[in-house]
Amino acid sequence: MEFLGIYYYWVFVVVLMIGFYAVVAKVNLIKKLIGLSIFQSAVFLLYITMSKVSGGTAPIFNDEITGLLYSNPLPQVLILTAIVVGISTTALGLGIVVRIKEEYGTTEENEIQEIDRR
Amino acid sequence: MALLLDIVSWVLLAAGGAFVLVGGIGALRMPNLYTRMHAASVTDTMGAVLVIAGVMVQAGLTLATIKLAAILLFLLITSPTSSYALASAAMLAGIKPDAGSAADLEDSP
Amino acid sequence: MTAPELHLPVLQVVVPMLIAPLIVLLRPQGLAWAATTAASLLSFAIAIQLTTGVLGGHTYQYALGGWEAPFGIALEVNSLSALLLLVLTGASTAALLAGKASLDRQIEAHRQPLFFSAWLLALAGLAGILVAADAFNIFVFMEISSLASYVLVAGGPDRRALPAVFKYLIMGTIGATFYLIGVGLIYMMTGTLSLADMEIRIHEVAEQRPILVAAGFITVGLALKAAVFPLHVWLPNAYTYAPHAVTVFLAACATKVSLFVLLKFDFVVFQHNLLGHDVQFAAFLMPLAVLAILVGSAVAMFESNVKRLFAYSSVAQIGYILLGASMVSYLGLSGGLLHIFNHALSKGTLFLAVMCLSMQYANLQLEHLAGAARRMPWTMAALVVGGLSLIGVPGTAGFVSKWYLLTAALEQGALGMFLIAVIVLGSLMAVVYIWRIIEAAWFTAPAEAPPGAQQMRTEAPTLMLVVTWLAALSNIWFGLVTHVPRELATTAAANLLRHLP
Amino acid sequence: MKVLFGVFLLTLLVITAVAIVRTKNLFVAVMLLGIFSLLIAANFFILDAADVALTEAAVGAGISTVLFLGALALTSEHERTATPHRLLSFAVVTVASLVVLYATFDKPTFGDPNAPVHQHVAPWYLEKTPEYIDIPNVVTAVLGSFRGYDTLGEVFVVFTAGIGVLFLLSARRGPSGRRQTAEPPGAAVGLRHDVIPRVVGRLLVPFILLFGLYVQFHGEYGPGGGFQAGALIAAAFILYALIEGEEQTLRALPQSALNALMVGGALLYGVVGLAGVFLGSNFLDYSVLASNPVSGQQMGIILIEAGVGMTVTGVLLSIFHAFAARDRA
Repeated sequence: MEFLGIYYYWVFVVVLMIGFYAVVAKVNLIKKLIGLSIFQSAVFLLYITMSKVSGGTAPIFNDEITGLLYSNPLPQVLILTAIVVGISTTALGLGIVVRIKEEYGTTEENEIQEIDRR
Repeated sequence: MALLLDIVSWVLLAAGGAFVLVGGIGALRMPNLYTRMHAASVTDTMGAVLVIAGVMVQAGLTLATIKLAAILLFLLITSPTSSYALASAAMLAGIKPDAGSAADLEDSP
Repeated sequence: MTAPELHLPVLQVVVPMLIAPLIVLLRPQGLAWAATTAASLLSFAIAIQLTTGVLGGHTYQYALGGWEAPFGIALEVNSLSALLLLVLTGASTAALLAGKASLDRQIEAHRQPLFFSAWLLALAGLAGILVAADAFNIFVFMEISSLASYVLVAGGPDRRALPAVFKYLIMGTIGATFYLIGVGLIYMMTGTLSLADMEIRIHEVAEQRPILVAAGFITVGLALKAAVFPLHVWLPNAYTYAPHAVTVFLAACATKVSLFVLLKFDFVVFQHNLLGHDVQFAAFLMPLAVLAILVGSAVAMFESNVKRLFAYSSVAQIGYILLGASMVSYLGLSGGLLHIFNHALSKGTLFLAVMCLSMQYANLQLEHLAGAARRMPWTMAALVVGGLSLIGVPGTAGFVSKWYLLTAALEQGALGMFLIAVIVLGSLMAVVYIWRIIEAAWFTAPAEAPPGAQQMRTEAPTLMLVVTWLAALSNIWFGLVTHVPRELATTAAANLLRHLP
Repeated sequence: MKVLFGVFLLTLLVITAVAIVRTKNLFVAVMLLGIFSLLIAANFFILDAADVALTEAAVGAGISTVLFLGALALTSEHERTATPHRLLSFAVVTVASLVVLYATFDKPTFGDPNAPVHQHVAPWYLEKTPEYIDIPNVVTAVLGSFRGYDTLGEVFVVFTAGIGVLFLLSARRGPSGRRQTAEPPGAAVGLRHDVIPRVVGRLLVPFILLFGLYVQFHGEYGPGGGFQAGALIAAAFILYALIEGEEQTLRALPQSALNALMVGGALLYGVVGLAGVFLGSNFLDYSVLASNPVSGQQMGIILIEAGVGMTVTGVLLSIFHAFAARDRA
């Protein structure tokens, strides 16, 4: 279990940084938004990992079986909210990208800067 | 009895897994889109059916089995449809079904 | 206290928030603006009521849903939040009242209901951050306010608003996500999300490393949102290309709300629990603050678009606020907080004047403004008053906060001399860039004005001008009668510094 | 066994993420992002977070993919420019990851029931939910009541995104806005001529809607709730739009109805909250809604979940239509 815990945390870090890299390094605006999605998903993983209790089960009571160990509901609630926030940001970002494409005819950041400089 | 059920279910699961594996290898190794789809369809049909059947045997006569049956029914309807849609989209995009050629998705726009 | 007053903290957030969906349905022209302004005025009234209560020595607590703090979500209004609530609701109301004509010109009629709905959501989101006492709740309202401000900025008629807002969105989301990581790490170590609870419980955590990392993430994330130098790169373009009224609103308060959260975390939550956090905080932020003042002002000196010039000046002013905070002393922090209020006044006035100018001048490059003072004398006079306050001339609001900052710097010994030099130099640079506008407006003849039109006085609409002058006069009023903001800022500073030895 | 599962899924997750960043074809990247979401949803599921897994699957793999595809149809499918400053970006990212990794060594053991996360607030929820709210799904109880204010905020985030996209896409087009590609008009009317997808799709739509409603009203007893239900119902309509075309869908559920759903859901939530104030308690206190506090809580949760479902359905479909309408014009 110890190994898995460390592995979860490291995957969180690696995925977080892959997303972060895509956001800062990529020039295509849609690719940046895709990176942003990955970046946010990694944080979801961090929270859900900490909600787990070994031998536990989903925090939904069962009338027939009592005395179960339940995992922590709070991080799950927070991440439900965060997922919604994430998709909202993505949707708005895509709306902006579509408008940029309409106005500039491109979705590459460097080309937009060039057009503006002219 | 429990042992027998366990054996049956594991045989089903293992067989299903084997089909999924074959489908996966096929999707990787086949030369072009249509042959790849042909190989991958093994995963949808035999793979999915056997795995779900194996899990159903594990679950016994419970609500879970009924849900699994519903999933199976759903899969039997949707996966051929999606294969059809994919193939027809490929046709529309102009990829010719030709077993000999290696016209790949990556090569065509 | 009477029963309705108990609900004021939540009403501060909920009133604009619940009116926002209704605005979408208001199709007839002008009605959306009227309803939004009414809602904003109501929020302003609530903020004043809350401030009165806070000045009477009261701290408002509110348990949402009746669930007490660590289990439910609590709200808290103290003097710091009251100060910022005043700034926020005041700026929104002034921008809306003055901005009608400008917004009508910049936003097509059929898009206005959606735009004003987003305005109220931004107001509600920012207010929600200011009254929140729960770390995750702050995140949720930060996102409401951010998404709404992206919409507002994207309303700008210039297409360059779009890339600007995209950058704002990317950097804002990174900032918010960093904040979320920090909160997650703290939650992992303490099991709580309530700020008051964190303050106590982090103390019991033996292993401090995740907390340290959390402090880093939260500080950097919020610094991004607050446009602290060098993370300010999203700000100039966003402010420049936003609709003029939106610039008035956001420039006065948006970044400061993030600073508010930053101060709350660093001074209350972390200061209490991490050994030597104040030293690290100062060591990390003071250089940035100094650089922000110098670089921001220097760029402003060479900027030719008036809006961009003021946007860079905002970067510098955030530096002053941060400089006060990074001295980690009672006087310094009071000065910083006071500067939040005073900068909102002066920059609000300046952007209001810019909005007036924009009614006659489509192009806000300095060289196009030649002779503007003859055409729009009232507007330019208001701009000068705002500019004097920004520079910090005695008798204006800006002077009070700079005086606090200077006296605080004197306490710092040898380093203080350097800080004083920075503050004075920053103010001198402000003189230069304000002077450039004055020079263009008063002492330059219009290049090729159409004959006859040159001497014509074509002022901005009356309502816009009246509000601009009210804002300009408040700069002088709060420069002379400093009681209320000073009281709020000093109480807030004392409250923030309660964990210092 | 579970360890093996976990390691397998996590490794796949990393591989998928790398593949997404490396591919030049944005269409492929979006498809891989859907797979990424599905993988992370599977991870959530084995970590006992059934509600989150359901949401991530519906949103990440479903709605977000649709939105990305809608945007791709309006922009371009290929990433043209190679990544500049690659080394600099790598350096920034490496420094950031070292900072995060610094925290690894002091963090509590994975799954340890004695970790601080499981000590302070969480047990209280598990203990008091039967007493105060009496519904089996603790996640719904916390979401709807104990932290109902966050959920109110969440609804307004969605609402803001909805009006934001509508606002952005109501602007007049710029110079490059006109479509250059001569796409066959068939794309706008869906797969009307494809018999098999059409028949199967029409067969499925009612069942998806039914499932959406089940998830909506079963949220107190099992995984689910307003948000997941809204995403599913929106997905059903999007499928309908794909097979029958945009106009047909807008005839079935016009934009004015979507606006009403958007506004109505948000207001329903707010009004339920204000009812608490008018009945002499705090904002969002549902226990005063009925004579018995527990049934008041349950009533409140059902109402606000309905509000969430309405707003989410309205917003997601509005955004979808806004993108699609931009494509058509």
